[in-house]
Amino acid sequence: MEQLINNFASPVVLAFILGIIAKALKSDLDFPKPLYQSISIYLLLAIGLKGGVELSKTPMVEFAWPALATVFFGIVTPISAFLILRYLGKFDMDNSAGIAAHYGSVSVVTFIAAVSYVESAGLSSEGFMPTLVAILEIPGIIVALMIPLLFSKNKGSIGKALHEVLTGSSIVLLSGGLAIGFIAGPERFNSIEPFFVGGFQGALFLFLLELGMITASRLRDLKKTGVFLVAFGILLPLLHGSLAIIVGLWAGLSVGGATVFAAMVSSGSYIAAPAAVRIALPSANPTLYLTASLGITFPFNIALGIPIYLLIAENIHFILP
Amino acid sequence: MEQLINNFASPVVLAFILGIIAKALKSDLDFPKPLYQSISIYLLLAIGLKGGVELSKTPMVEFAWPALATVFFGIVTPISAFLILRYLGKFDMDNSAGIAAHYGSVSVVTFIAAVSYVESAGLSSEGFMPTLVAILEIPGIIVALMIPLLFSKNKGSIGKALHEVLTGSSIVLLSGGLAIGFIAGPERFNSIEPFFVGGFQGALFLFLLELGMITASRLRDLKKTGVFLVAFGILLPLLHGSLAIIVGLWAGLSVGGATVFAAMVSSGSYIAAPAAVRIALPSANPTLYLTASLGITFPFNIALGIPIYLLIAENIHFILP
Amino acid sequence: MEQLINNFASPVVLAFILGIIAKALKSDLDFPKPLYQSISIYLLLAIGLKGGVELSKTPMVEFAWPALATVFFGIVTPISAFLILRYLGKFDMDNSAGIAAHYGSVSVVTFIAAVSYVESAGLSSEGFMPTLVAILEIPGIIVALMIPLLFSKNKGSIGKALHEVLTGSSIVLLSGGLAIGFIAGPERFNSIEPFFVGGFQGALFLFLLELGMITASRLRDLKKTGVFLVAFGILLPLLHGSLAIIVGLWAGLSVGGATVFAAMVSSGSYIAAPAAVRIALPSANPTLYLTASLGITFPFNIALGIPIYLLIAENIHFILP
Amino acid sequence: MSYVKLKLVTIIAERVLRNQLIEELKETGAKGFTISDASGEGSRGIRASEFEGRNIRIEVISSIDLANKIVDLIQEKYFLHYAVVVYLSDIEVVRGDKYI
Amino acid sequence: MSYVKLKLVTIIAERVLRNQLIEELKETGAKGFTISDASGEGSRGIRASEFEGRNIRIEVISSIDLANKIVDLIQEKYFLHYAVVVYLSDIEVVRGDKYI
Amino acid sequence: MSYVKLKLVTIIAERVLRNQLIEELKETGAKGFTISDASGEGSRGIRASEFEGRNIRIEVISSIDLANKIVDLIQEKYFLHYAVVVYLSDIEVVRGDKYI
Ligand SMILES: Nc1ncnc2c1ncn2[C@@H]1O[C@H](COP(=O)(O)O)[C@@H](O)[C@H]1O
Ligand SMILES: Nc1ncnc2c1ncn2[C@@H]1O[C@H](COP(=O)(O)O)[C@@H](O)[C@H]1O
Ligand SMILES: Nc1ncnc2c1ncn2[C@@H]1O[C@H](COP(=O)(O)O)[C@@H](O)[C@H]1O
Ligand code: NA
Ligand code: NA
Ligand code: NA
Repeated sequence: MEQLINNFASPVVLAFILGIIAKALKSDLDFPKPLYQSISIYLLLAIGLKGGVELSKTPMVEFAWPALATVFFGIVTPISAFLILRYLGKFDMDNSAGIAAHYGSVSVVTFIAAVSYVESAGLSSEGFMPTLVAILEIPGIIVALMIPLLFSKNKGSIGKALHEVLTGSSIVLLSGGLAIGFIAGPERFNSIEPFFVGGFQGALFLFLLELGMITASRLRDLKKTGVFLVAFGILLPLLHGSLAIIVGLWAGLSVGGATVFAAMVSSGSYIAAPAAVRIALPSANPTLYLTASLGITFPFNIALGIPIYLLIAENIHFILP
Repeated sequence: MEQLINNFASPVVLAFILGIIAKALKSDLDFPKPLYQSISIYLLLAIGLKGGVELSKTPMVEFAWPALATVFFGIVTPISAFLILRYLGKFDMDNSAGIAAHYGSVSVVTFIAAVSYVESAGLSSEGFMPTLVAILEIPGIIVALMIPLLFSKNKGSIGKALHEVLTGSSIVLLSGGLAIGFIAGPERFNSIEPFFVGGFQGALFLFLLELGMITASRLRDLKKTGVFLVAFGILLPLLHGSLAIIVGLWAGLSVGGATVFAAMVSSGSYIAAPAAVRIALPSANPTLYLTASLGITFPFNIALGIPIYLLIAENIHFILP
Repeated sequence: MEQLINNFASPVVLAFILGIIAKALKSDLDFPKPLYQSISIYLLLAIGLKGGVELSKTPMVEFAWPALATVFFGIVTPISAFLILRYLGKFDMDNSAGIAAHYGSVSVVTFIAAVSYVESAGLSSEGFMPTLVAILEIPGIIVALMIPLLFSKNKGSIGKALHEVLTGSSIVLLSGGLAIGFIAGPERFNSIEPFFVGGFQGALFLFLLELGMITASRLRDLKKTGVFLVAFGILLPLLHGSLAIIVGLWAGLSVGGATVFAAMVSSGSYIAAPAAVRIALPSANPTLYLTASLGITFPFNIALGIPIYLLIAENIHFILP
Repeated sequence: MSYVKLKLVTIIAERVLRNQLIEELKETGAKGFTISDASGEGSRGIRASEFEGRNIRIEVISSIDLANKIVDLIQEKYFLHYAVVVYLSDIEVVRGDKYI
Repeated sequence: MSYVKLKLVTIIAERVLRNQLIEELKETGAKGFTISDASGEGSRGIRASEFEGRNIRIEVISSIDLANKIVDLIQEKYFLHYAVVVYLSDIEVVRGDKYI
Repeated sequence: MSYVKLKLVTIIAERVLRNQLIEELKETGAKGFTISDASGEGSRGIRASEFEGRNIRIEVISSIDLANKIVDLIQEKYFLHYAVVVYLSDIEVVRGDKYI
């Protein structure tokens, strides 16, 4: 409980709330688009670079099981999301697949927030976690886009959508940063450290302020999307997150690492996936998939999900063999 | 005198002068608009956050009198400015009210420059000063816009203008930052401190470079606006500033605080007010109000006014009971 | 050899390579234009400011010979480039002059990379080096643009081109920064130091990532430009660089300083010169001059040239009287 | 394919009018609009909102009737005090009922 | 100077279609195009790419024939599911063969 | 309301020509202009100023006479060596004397 309140009083969560309030007041506050893009580039590179530097210090064996677990969730989560949406939620084929694609992929900001939260709780997560993000970004989208390819007639350009995801800027920046950090190593990284490490939390603060403003417009669409999707957007991450903690601890992750892993797996992409789905599944309704991943799951994870995952990880930790 | 020269050799004042020179040479130097907006957002948040953190450590009683003094000046300064312009300057109703609205509000950069100047002189100002800026931003514009509402026929949309001021981005960022800093407190603020404190003076440097370029085009309009407005733009801040020092010290502010208070009260807004006045008083001439507040009073305060206020505050300090 | 590998593993060189790879993969990674411009402004100011602060500590006599050497190379390098292109390369008058103008001027990023490289090698360069960049930026373009003025009929607006170069933003920011750093001095510079020094290498990292992406499109034009230009783009900097080292050491520069001087002199401008040449020599083909200076010489210098210049400087150092 | 002839109304105005103009266009009956940034010079000089980018360009695809109404609105309410120009051109669209 | 009468095709579409539209315009025979940023409102609401800027405007100077083909393309492939409008206007150019 | 028929001259040119074109338009007699950013492709490839944004679009509301003069200017001075296109369209304005 205290941890929860603590999380709500953290600057980045408060920034997110300020963004929502600003839009609710119809303030003309507006982030210039290039600032939003620049911070995106910065955060992805910074996460990649730090991860790469850490990776250069990690024995590769420790990394194999978590990587496998990531691929596993990349394949399983979009399928479970699809089945729930299609058969419990009665959504049509394209909308089910469209929403599912988002939950197969990953929200980088949720990942970052989890890393920060874990650190602020005095724990830490494995240095190779950003590598897992890069691994997780893609398979979920592919799997989910395959489903309508097999069943639906309403096909858009899946090939184009995949190329877009694979060479998308988030993958390039994240894995590019990883590679550079890995090659350069800790010593050469020193020169750019003040920029990429010192400024990180502040940049994240600005980013969440902007995300709060964007989320606000999604919140307005909540009534259009119905109560099922709201429940789905909260319960699915809890389900996926809990599974991720168990599998993550099994795969050898620390408590902090398992918490971050849960945040990754349970989160829904809100950048790569929407663009890919819009191209590949034109008839899927953007209001549904954006509201679910950005309007419900994202704020839930930031404010409540991550502390809950840590709580679960801390307790399950003792039970597991 | 030495203090004056000192101020002229400070990087931020030199940046402002470089901006003016660049435009005088017709250089194609141009700040991308999004950079200007981003630095604005950053400075307002940073000031708010730092103020909020300080506020969380301040006993509230110390804050009451200065807050009252701020409201007092928010009401009095636009009226005195209006009367001088209308009856001494013979400006028409709308132009008098339009210019007066600017002097009722506040220039955040003048405020920031004053805080930095006071610090560089080895003094400090109260932590709650940014709260006073947020309080001062609004009443002056409202009061000044009321005047023509009562007398003039040439009314624009005052309602819209007020909504624009109240939910304007500077108010939202400044008070949002204050609230976040206050809630988060000193410890949680640590994580974002390198970004918002370490980079502050450098960002201010860039901002004043850009403001110098903008001011340069206002300086070119000086001959159009006449000698009265030039005298007005220098003497009014001296008048308001001196009063603010006396009242500020009375209200319990330190010498540094009173200096900053004088800078705030005497300054003229150049962002919120122009937009509001343009909407509410369409027939007021923007050349007049922008030249006065941005072309005359702003550089005067930055280069000479602030050191003078400190001088006055240091001397008056001994006289007051 | 080890130094070379070292240079290839430095974060900024890796960032440049990442940029090239991103474009080769047809990634949609794209830097917002305002970010590119903002980093440009920042790097030029930072270099100027640091140089100015150093200059304020340097006895002026040390500076005279290197300054003279700079003017010398500003005049000689465009002429030698022109003669080689015209008589060995058989380019026409306008294309020869157009390309030559680029090699008379200077690439600020090459300069910065050289300064960083020299530092990472445990040496240092003279504090007044940025002053030399400002001096070198102009004469080469002027001299090269004079050539077709004398011989060709296809004249554009040389006057306009010169005004553009002289009041161009890079000159204004670089010399403005120098002046401010010089006037403010080391103590007053402290306040803006975290911003302009701490963040420098990180900003350079981002800038080289973007330059990599821009270079990638120039690399695609390599086949259009022919093998002569490729050889020219590598051998000319080696020639000019070697001369610059000898003259630089003669003029009293340290080994580090001579290396940086060689990088400056041998580099080709890719911002000021292209715009000036496009206006002054409309019939010169931009594909040729941009590919040469940005597609060949720039990556050559960044990856190989600078380490080679240091090697030469270290060895020649002992031979010279 | 059958084209319908409609009007394109183009308004170029100082940025400070942005929200107000959009609101009034909707009230006047516009079914949609496109807006983009611009700058420029004309008979009026200084803008109050120069910091934030100079002009905006608003385009509305509309019937002749609505086009006339919009021109009237701009003319009566804005021409005197604000930097603004408005002009009409002829365009052809398919599915013309979308815009009316 | 002799002017040639051509058509200007203007497409306003949600940003996510950018690369795809450019490719298809070239395939359809466009000799060139001009593209710029815009935003706007119409009958369709939310965009998937809202983060990255809302709409794009693509203009193509073309013969009547090509113009018709482009309108057909947009109409058949994009009208149903995407936020997109397209309209034609008459223009005059010199050196008309550049565009055909 | 009485409309006056005028011409809209649209120039799309590589960015490096910006200041020069504005100056020459004023000299030729333009009473105003609107300028915005754009990019695009045509028959010419690489630009010298690619870093700083690719093309600009300049629009001038003008009489037929002035429109012809502007087209002549572009044609004679810029077509050969620069990436630039220019076209005219018909527009209607109120208060037409503002532009002449
Ligand atoms: N003759 C013209 N051609 C094109 N645009 C114009 C013209 N006159 C004015 N404008 C545009 O309309 C805006 C307002 O014009 P004005 O009200 O004349 O100051 C200017 O900033 C230009 O962007
Ligand atoms: N009546 C209109 N006038 C001008 N632009 C329009 C109009 N209707 C739609 N648009 C533009 O076309 C885009 C897509 O429209 P729609 O498909 O109707 O949502 C909108 O975002 C606007 O930019
Ligand atoms: N057919 C066309 N339709 C629309 N815009 C064009 C066309 N051709 C050229 N342009 C624009 O004009 C610029 C210069 O064209 P060009 O001189 O053909 O390279 C291009 O970058 C495009 O923005
Ligand atoms: Na996921
Ligand atoms: Na004031
Ligand atoms: Na050179």
